[in-house]
Amino acid sequence: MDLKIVRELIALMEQHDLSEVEVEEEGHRVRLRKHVADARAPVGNPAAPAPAAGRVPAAPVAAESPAGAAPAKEAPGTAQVKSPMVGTFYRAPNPEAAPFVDVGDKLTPESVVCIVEAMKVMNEIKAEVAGVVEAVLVENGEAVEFGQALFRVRTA
Amino acid sequence: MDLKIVRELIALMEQHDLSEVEVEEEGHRVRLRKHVADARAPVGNPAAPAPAAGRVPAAPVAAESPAGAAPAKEAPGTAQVKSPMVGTFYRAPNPEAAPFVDVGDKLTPESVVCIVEAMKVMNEIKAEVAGVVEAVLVENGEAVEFGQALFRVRTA
Amino acid sequence: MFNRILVANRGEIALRVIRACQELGIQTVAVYSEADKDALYLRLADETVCIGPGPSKQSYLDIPRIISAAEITDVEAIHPGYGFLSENAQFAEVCRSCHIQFIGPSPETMRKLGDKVEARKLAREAGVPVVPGSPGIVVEEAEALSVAREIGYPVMIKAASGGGGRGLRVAHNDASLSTGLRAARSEAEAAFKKSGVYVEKYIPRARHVEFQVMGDLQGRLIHLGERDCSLQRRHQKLVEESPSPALTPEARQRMGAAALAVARAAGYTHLGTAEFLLAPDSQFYFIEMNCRIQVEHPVTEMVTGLDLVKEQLRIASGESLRLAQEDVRLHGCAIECRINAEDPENDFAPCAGKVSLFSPPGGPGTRVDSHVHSGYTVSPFYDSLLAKLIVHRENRRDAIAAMRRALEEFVVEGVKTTIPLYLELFGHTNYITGDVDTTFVETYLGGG
Amino acid sequence: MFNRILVANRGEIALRVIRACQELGIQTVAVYSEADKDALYLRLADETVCIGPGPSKQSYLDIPRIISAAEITDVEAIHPGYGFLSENAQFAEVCRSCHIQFIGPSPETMRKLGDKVEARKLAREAGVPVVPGSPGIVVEEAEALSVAREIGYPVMIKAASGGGGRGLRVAHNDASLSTGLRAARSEAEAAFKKSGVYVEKYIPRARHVEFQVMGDLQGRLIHLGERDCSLQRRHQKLVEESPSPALTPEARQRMGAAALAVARAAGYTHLGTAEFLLAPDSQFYFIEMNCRIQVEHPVTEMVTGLDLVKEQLRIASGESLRLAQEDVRLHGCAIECRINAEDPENDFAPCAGKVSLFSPPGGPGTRVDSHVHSGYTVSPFYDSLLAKLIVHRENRRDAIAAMRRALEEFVVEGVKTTIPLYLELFGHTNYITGDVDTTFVETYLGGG
Repeated sequence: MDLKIVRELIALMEQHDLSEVEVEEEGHRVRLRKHVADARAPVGNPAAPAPAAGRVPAAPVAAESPAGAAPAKEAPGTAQVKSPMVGTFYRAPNPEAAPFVDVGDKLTPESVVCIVEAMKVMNEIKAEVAGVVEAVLVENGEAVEFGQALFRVRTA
Repeated sequence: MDLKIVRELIALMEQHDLSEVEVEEEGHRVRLRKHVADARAPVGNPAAPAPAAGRVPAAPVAAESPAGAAPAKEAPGTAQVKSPMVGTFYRAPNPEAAPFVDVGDKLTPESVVCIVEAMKVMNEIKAEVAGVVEAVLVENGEAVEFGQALFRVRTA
Repeated sequence: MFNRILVANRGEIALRVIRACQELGIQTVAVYSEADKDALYLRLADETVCIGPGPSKQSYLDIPRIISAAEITDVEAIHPGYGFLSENAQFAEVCRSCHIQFIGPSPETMRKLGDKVEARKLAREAGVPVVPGSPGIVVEEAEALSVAREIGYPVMIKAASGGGGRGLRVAHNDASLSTGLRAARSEAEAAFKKSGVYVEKYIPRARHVEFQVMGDLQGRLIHLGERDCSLQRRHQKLVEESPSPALTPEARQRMGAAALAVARAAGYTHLGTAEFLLAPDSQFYFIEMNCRIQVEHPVTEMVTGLDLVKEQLRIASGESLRLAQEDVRLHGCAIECRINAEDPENDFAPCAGKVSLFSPPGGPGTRVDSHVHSGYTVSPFYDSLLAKLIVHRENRRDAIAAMRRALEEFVVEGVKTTIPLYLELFGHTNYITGDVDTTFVETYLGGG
Repeated sequence: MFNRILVANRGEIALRVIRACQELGIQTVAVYSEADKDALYLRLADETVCIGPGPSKQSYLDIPRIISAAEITDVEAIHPGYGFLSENAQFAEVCRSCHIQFIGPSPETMRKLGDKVEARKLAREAGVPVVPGSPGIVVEEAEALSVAREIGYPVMIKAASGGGGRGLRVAHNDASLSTGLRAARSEAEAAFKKSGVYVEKYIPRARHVEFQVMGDLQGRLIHLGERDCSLQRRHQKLVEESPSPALTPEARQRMGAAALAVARAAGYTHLGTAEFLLAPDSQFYFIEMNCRIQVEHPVTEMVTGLDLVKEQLRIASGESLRLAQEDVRLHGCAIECRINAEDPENDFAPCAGKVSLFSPPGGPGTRVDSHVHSGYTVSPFYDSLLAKLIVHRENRRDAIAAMRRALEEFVVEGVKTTIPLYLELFGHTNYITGDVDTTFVETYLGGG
C-alpha cells in the first residue's frame, strides 16, 4: 500500500470531517479512524477518553488544564495508585527515613506507599492493589489533588 | 484504488447527509463514516436538507419560520416556478380577465404564468420550464417573497 | 488587596468571583469536583485543584479538602460564594485557625445570626419588629398550642436552622399544629441535624423584601436599598427586583434603618442581607439575616452601579467603605430571574443532561451571569441553576418589557428550562401592576 | 409610536433594532437574503421576508425589493441600520414617495452632508474649523499642487463620496501627490461611481473623536458626548470608548458646541455623528457627519444610560426629545471592541465558516451585541463582524481591566477572530495611558 494514498485519505478525512475510513482491496486493507473528540467540545474538555493509554498527569496541582485529574486510561496489566485527598505528597515517614516504596518493590493492597499531608495531618496511603511498583509519578514534597495518580503498578 | 470513487462517495455522503458508507465489491471494500453530529444543531436551522421531498412553503409571507423560502426538494419529474421578486401575486392580467394559466395547462418556458406586482409595477413572470401545471401554490392577491414557489409543474 | 484567593464554590457564582478577581488583578484558585472537570470557567482560574468526586459532601462541602487545597496553593483568603460552606461558622473558624481569611463576617456573628431564634431576639432588642411568635425554640406541644392561641391562627412552624423553605409548615388550627409540629421537627432533623422549631404568626398577603447591608472592618455600615423577592415557589426565590414596587421612599428609609439596626447589633461586617416580610398594611417584620453574597445580588449592582463582589474583596482586605449612606442612589429598575434546568410541565423536576445549544440574550440593559455554554452537561449532583438573567431599564415598565424581550431571545436546547414559566409570569397583570405576594406563583400554578 | 416597522438590515444591527422594537411594543418585519435564512435572530421578528440571494446588491442593497417587502407587509416605517442603504438619500426619497417613513434625516440633509466638500463648506460657514485644504473638488492637477504647496505637505487626498477609508491617500511631495491623485480618483470611481476628490492637510498624531448628536422634528438638538475611536486599522475603527481620555470638560464643551453648530446648519434631525480630528495641540477639525446609527453607539448608551435606537424610533414617530443638553451626564467609562471573524496572523483575511462554539462573556458591566450562536455560519457575502463587546465601569482603568477579563472569557471556535489582537492592544502601555493616535494600531502591527 502506498503511503501517499494513506496521506491523501487522511487529508480527505480532515477536509471532510470524517471519523473513520476503511479501504480493503485485494488483500490490502486500510482503516483510518479519527479520534472522536467532538469538534465542538471546548478545548481542554476531554469528554472522550484520552486516545493514548498510560497518559499520566504528572504535573503538580497547578495544572494548566482543569482536566488534570481526569482519569487516564490504564494500559492492560497496570494500575495506578491515586491520591484520595488533596495535600502534600511525601515518600517517606520523615525526611531522614527511606521511602516507603521504590520502583521494583512488591506491593500488597495493604502496603503503605506514601503519606499525603492534609491540614497538618499525615495520612498514610495504602496501595489497594497488589503488584510491583513501576514508576513513582510525583516528586517528594509536591502538592497533589484528588484523584491524581501517584504510582504506576504492574499488576499482571 | 481509485480515489475518485472515494471522493464521489464523500460527495454522496454530504449530499445525502449520511453518517457512514460501506462499499464492498469483488474484493473491493470502501467504508466511510462521518462523525454523527448533531444533537447540537439549533432547531429551525435546516442546514441539512428537509427530510421529506416535496415540502412546499405554501404559507404567505408571514411565514413562522425564517426558512420559509428555503428551497424545498422537488419530487422527480416535477419543477417549481418560483417568484424572482418580492411583491403581490396575481393570476390574471386584470380582475376581469381569466387566469394566465390553470391546473392542467401546458407550459413552455416562455409562457407567462402570473404577475407579481412590486412598487406599482406589474411584472410578468415566465414559467422558465416546460410541462403541465399540476398545482397553483399561492392564492390570487397574496404577498410572495423572493424564491417562494408559485406553481408546481410536471415536467416528465 | 489580596494577591491570591481560593474560590470555594462552583458554577455561576464561582465564575462571578473569578471575574471580580481578574478585574482587580487577584489570582484565583478554583476547586472543582470530578463532575465539574470540563466546566469552561475553570480555564479562567490561575490554578485549579480537583478536590473530590461529584457528591457535594465529598467535595464542595468537605472542609478538610478545601482547606488542604488552600494550603497547597498558598492562598491568602477563601471566597465561599453562596450555599455550600458560605454560612458555615465552623468553616470560618477552621479558616481562621489556619490563618486563611474567610471572606465573610466573623464566625461569632454568623453563629448569632444563623440561629433564627437568636436572630429574632437580637432584632427585638434592637427595636426591630419581628413576626409575633414563640420567644424561643418550642419544646412542648402544649407550649406551641398556647403561643398559637395567643397570637392567633394561622401560624407558621419554622426550623430554627432552616433555609430554602425546608422545615416550614402552616397550621390553621390546634390539630394541624400538632401534626405540623411533628413533621417539621423530623424534616428539620433530617435536613439540618437539629430539630429545634419555633412558632410564629402567619402573615397573609405578605411580600418578601430584603435589604442589602455592607459593613467594613472599621465599623461603618450602610445599606444599598432593597430587593423584592415576592415571586417564590416552595419558598425558593424565582424573580427578584430592585427597587420594590411596594416601597415608598419613606418606607425604604425606615426598613433600611431597621436592617442597619440588626446588623449593628450583630457586629456585622462584610456583605449581608436582612430579610423582611412586608404586610399589606406596610408593617414590616424582620425574618432573618443572610451572611453571604446572595444569588440575587446583581439587581442591587445594576441599580447602585456597584460591584458587590469587588466590595467584598475590598472589605476583607481591610479597605474602608468607599461611600457613605447618602452617596447610595438607586437608578432605574433591575429585575433578575433564575433560569433553571427544570421541567415546569413536570412539577419542576430538575433536568440533568447536555445543553446542546445555549444562546443567551444580549444587547442594552441585559446581563447574563452563567457558567453554561453550548455542550455543557448539567450535573445531577448540584442545583439546577443554568443562568441568571438580569435586565436594567429606566423604570419598571421598561424593565418588564426588556425582560420579556430577553426571555424570547434566550435559546436553551437539550434540557427543559423555566423560561416558559417566566414568559407567563412577566405577562401576568398582577406582576405587571406589582400586585403580588409570596404565594402568588403557587396560586398561579394551581397550588405548588 | 409606530405599530410596525421594517428592518432593512442584517446581523447584529438588525437584531439590535428588533430588540428596541420589542421593548417598545412595535412589531417588526425582518428582511433577509437566502444566505441569512438560518439566522436565529429572524425568529424574533414578527414577520420575515426573503428578498433575494446572498449578494447584497440583489438583496440588502436592492431598493425595489426592500420597498416591495415594506409594501406587502404594510409597515409604517423602515429602519435602515448602518451600512447598506442607511446613508442612501435616494432610498430615503423612494421611501418618502411611497409614504413609508425612513428612520433618519431628510434626503436633503443626507445629500448635503453625504458630500464631503459640501459638508466642509457648511461647517466653515457655521464657524467650525475644518482641516485646511482645497475649497472644493479638485479638478486639475495644477490646482491640487498649488493647494498642497499653500497648506504644506504632507497632504491627504480624499474621495468626496468616500467612507470606510476607501479612496484615501497621503502624499508627501509633488510627485506622490500626482500619482496619488490619479489612484484615488480611479479608486473612488470604482467604489462610489464618483471620481471627485479633494486635498487637505495631513494632521500627524491626531485622534479620532466624534460627537453623538440627536435632534427631534421640532428642531431641538442636543449632543450626547463623544466617542474616541483612535484605534483603527486601514481607517476601520477597532475600538471605541467614551469619554475620550484626551478631552477636558472644557474641550468637550467646545467640541460639542461645534458638533451642534454643524448639525444645526444642516437642519439635522434624528441621530447623527459629527467626526473630528483632534490634534495633539488640542486643536480640532471637523471631518464629516454620519447620518445614521453608528456601529459604536453602545458606548454612548452605556455612559448616558439612554437607548439610542429607542430614541431614533421616538424621534421618527414625532416625539420631542425627552432631555435637554444639561440633563446629559456621562457616567463612568465604556469601551467597545469589534470582534471580527478575521485572521490577524494572515493580514486580517476574513474567515467564513461555521462557528462551532460561541460562548460570549457575561457578568457585571459586560454587554454583548451579537447575532452569532454556536452553529452559526459566517457568510462570505457580508462583513466579518461577529460581535461587539462592550464594558462599562466606574473609570477607564477598571473598564480596561474588565475588557481584558471579558476577552479572556470569550470563546469562539471554528473561525479565527481578532480577540488575540485585542488582548494585546488592551495590555499595551500606550493604550492604557491613553497615548495613541489613529496610526497606533498599524504602527503596532508593523505597518498595515
